[in-house]
Amino acid sequence: MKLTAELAGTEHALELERDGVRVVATVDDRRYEIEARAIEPGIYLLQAGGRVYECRVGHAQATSDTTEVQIGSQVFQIALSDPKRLRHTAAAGAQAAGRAQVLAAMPGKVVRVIVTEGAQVEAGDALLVVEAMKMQNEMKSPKSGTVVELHATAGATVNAGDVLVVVE
Amino acid sequence: MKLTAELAGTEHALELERDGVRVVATVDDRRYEIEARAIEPGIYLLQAGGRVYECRVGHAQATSDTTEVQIGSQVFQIALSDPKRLRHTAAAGAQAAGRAQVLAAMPGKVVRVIVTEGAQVEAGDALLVVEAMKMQNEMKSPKSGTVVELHATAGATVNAGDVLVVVE
Amino acid sequence: MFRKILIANRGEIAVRIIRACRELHVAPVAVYSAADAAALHVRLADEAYLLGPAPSVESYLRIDRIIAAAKQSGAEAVHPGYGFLAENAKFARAVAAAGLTFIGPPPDAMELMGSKTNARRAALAAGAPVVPGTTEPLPSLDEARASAAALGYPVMLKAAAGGGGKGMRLVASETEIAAAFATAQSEAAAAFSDSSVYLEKAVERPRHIEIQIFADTHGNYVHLGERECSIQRRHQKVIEECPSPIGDADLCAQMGTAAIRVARAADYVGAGTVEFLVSDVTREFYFLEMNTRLQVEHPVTELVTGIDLVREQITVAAGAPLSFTQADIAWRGHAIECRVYAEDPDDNFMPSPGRITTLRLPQGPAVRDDGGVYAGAEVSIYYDPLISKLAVWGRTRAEAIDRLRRALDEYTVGGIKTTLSFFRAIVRDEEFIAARLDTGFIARFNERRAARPTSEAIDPTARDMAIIAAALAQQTQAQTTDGARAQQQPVSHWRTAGRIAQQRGRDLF
Amino acid sequence: MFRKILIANRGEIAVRIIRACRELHVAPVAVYSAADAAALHVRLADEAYLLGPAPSVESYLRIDRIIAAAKQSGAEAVHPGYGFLAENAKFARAVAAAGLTFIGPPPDAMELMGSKTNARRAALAAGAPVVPGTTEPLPSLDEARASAAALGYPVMLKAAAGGGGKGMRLVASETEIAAAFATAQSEAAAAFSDSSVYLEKAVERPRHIEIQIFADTHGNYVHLGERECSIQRRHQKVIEECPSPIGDADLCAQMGTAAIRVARAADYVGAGTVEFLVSDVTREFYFLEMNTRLQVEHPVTELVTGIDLVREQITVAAGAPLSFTQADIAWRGHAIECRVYAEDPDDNFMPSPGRITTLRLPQGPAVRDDGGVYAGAEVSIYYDPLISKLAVWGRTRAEAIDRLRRALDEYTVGGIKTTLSFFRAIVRDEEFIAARLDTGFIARFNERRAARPTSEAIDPTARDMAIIAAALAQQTQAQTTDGARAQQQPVSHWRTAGRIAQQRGRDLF
Repeated sequence: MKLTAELAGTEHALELERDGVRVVATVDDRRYEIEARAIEPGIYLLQAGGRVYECRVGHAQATSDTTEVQIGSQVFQIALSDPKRLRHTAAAGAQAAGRAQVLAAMPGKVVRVIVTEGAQVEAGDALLVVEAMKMQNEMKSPKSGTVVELHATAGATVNAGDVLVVVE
Repeated sequence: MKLTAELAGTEHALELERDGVRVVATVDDRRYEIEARAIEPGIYLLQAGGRVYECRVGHAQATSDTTEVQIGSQVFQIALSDPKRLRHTAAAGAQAAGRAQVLAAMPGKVVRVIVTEGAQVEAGDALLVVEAMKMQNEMKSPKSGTVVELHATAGATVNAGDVLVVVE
Repeated sequence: MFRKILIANRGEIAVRIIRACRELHVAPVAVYSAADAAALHVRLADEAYLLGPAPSVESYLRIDRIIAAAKQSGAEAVHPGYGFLAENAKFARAVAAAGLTFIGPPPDAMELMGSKTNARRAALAAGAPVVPGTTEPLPSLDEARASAAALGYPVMLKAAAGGGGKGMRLVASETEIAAAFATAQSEAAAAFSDSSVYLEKAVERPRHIEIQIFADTHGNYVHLGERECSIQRRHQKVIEECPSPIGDADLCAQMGTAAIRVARAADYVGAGTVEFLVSDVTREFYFLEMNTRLQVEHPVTELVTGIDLVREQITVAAGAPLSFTQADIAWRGHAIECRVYAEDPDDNFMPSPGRITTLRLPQGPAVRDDGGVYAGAEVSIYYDPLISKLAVWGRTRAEAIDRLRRALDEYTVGGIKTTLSFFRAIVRDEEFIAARLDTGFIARFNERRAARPTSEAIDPTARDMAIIAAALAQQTQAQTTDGARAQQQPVSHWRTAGRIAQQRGRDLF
Repeated sequence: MFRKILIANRGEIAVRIIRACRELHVAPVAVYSAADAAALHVRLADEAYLLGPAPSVESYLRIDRIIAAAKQSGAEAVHPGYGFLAENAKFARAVAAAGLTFIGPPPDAMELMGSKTNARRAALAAGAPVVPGTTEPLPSLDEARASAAALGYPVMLKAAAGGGGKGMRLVASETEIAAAFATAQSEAAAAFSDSSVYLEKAVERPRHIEIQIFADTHGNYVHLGERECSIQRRHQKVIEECPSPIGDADLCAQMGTAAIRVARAADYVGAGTVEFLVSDVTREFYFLEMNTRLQVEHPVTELVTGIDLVREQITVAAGAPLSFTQADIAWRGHAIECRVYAEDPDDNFMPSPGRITTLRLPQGPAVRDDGGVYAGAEVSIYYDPLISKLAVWGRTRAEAIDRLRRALDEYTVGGIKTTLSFFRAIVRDEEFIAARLDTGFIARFNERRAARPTSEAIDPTARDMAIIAAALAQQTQAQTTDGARAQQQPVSHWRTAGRIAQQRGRDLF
């Protein structure tokens, strides 16, 4: 199995073979002979050369496609992709060509819409306020430009990933 | 569904119907309307008339066919059977007609055999010693009689449920 | 003593109160919203009554339904926890009118302290210094602008009716006041059903230090020492300590005396907290507000004094005298609490609702976790994202930090983001270890983190192992189309229950 | 300080030591047998080395392999825990010969106290009273018979080399001595590789009370008070308390002084325990033995004194002076520990090995669990069945019992039998609550339980709900032939890992 892992902005090539608890893996040019056990749901115990790595593997949040791995105090955010397949295209249209989408990061309720369609905004300007878990969060414009789309109305419920505003 | 539940030597008739979280059950002549949820593996949350019963359902030990249910500080050992099917025959031959089997209750090692085949024993006499988990346990005769079968030798490994001695 | 108590709350504080009830041989009665039918506080109670749909205005804030449930269950008293109706005098009066005991202070004391402007006046009258500012709700933006100009920026906007950082905004200059005023009013309205806000002068390098007080119905007043609560984000505490590492026994004794004076002035009964702002520069202290309830951070006081504050709340409400005098109280060692929130510390502490897929709690010496969730539980969008309080104790602050670091590394919450990773960085931070604390701590901490090269702390072999573990997990998934889960464990009949439920959809169970 | 320590043990005590290492910034190195490849102590360590097959003589008792692992890892010290090689002077010497520090007393002190007969002589010489009996191993059954007749029945047979109740037998009359002598010798040989046993007169209504002592390499000797350990089955402790509810401060002070005298006589260094037998009738006390190691029941002393005994063992071994003086030690409140064994208390405490299917640990105020297992872990037949120590603290013994009752009801271990149900009955027992304790407690407790009608305590509705829950669980199972397990949880890719592993058989993972 060959994979590419992206982590903190750097890509790592991964090759991996396994036979029972024995795993042979090469990350970039580093070769590891490992004993790997799935000991609890989401918990992989890896041992290599006497060292123990108890890897607690979980999802990152719903809006993200990375895997989160915790080893002791260290947390790694890893995005895996198969180099044989086409690379993921960037999320459709987002951030492309001077357009910036403001997405709901979690389910919540729009309590106030500050801008109107067609308004000129500066980067950092408050666009709208979304309440979730009893906290009101100001959503700010990621860039300066014009509000070309506005899909939020006060009182509306939004889901994670909904496009709320597009600034161009 | 109709079942018979044996608990502390008493049999209880059980009738049970469910529809989603709603369960209607009759135990003997007591009728319950219940909300039941499987909230964690082995944990059933039952609510009836305001009362909450967090039932922690587990196996009893390997050598037993009862289900163990813990509610707070109370533990119930329950053997369920389907009255439409033939009743379980008593474990083959055990305790029947003046014969008594001595079974290994857990995996272990025979460290000493005290009796020989054909020996006369009193109820409570030590028959053999089995070691498990670093403790030596004397297995005693459940009745007075003659040792008619002896399947244990010193040093042998035994599994839970193995017949070690038969006294008649 | 009561035989049965209804707990008008949810989450970790409801669980905490259930534990105190159990220890007192009192039957705990839970209430819950539709979103909480399988919540931990329901599981652990003897009885549980559905209040209504998920939104708290339709459930946990429904005074009528809560009292109906109490009457139906035969409970003799109601514990409000904190948040929701805990500081609502109307609720306390309704409970009393129904012939039940409210486990909390008298409604008059709640009302006096519930309005921050009245509380400021009462504190001044009792001889406790207050931060300069208005004592009146601001009727309009214009008046807010005028008051702020008179005090001089920076100023602090605060909700008159509430606490917990909700409706609170620091305003650095006049350009910010319009937006801040609107947001503070709106948050105050949402959180406390009262949009009134007022203004105070911001204090220089402020530390937030509070005094735990306790009073009984026999006229006894004691204080249980201070708590340092300066580490805050969005004006909400995230780490609390007892005692304060400010290490100024005189100052803390003065605050203790002032706190008791304020409590006496309010004819207070039960557990309460008097919050002070202390300037780390001048060592002057100012009365901020009195919280007429148990605090989230009560465990650190419990760990250092050995006194169970919730148990004491219940026995005092039942009419017993305090089980200790001021002279009995001894402070031993140092305790630190971390509030484990379902929030993403790497994304400005945005709430992170969702299902908790794995949960491993730290165990062992001098570690205490007061949680309200379990593996499989859903953290919903409807309520405060606090899922647990992790508290540790040590003979010294250094020992407590050692223990906290160890406990945080053991702690795992899978499926949602939490503030645990943030705390893991804090306990390794030199400024935290040196106890250079004030309410600007987190802002400075974030700057320090941003300035440090990210590669510095990374163990490259651990990173490679993490990549391999992620690949093993993904590979395994790619080979199955079935989402069922299993373990090393052998087949056992009762483990399959949930699987069937899942296949049929959640309505079965 | 050490940078790396190898822990020559397994299970809950290895985990306890790993936690102390973490708190001291020391890297913990585990060793394990083939049966323990996925054990908790391996998971939590930085490094782990396989010693050999499951039987302890081929793994945890292999001095050569343990020292090789220590050298390979670069560890500077070895902590033996308790059991296995903890009281083996040969091991301590081999560790020192390899240039490593043994975290424990000097081998000479271990040797002196390791032989009970030598220890009795040393205690007598130091002025501590001993129980009348032989001080020599009994070479034959005939000599045992003669000695017993001379002392007068009942007498106690004990292993010369060991503790923990192994090789110990009460002999009520001459008809029992032959079988008891053979069993005691055989158990002693299996447990300690030394079949020597000796005889003592049995003391009237004996209480087992022990003194925790500590000494450093600078000549400082302190005692940390007593522990009551009278509640025993098969001469092995199951519940321990600190302080002793005997409530005789003079007596305990005398034992403290005697314990320090014994420790000084042995030139002791580190943590040790001097065990006394106290007649509840005459209040006379007798030196029993000195355990030259940490005790299973150390948490109760830690809870009451606030001192971390394992941390102190490590710093003292590194050459630091004790971090406290005798005058610094303050005892606060009351602590109780329950040993959670994988045993069936309804079947004469027969071991109950197997896989732990569910594990829910109690949390909240003043509850501490020191465990060595997790949900999915296998309790094997090869080792001691102790899976965890549950300890609680309260201001008073009554408060501690309240808390223990609550914690025990929260605690769930599924898949195996444990002593938890036994403890749940004990904390509700009037004699226990009244603290009428001696080593005959469990026998009398069992008689009280047997005499009570079983129906007495049963809530019939709870019983019916238990039947319904059992039926729901069984019904669900009957509708599937697949043993996979699931939860309410949505499908998530990493949860499927174990399932695949299971489908392919355990050799995959």
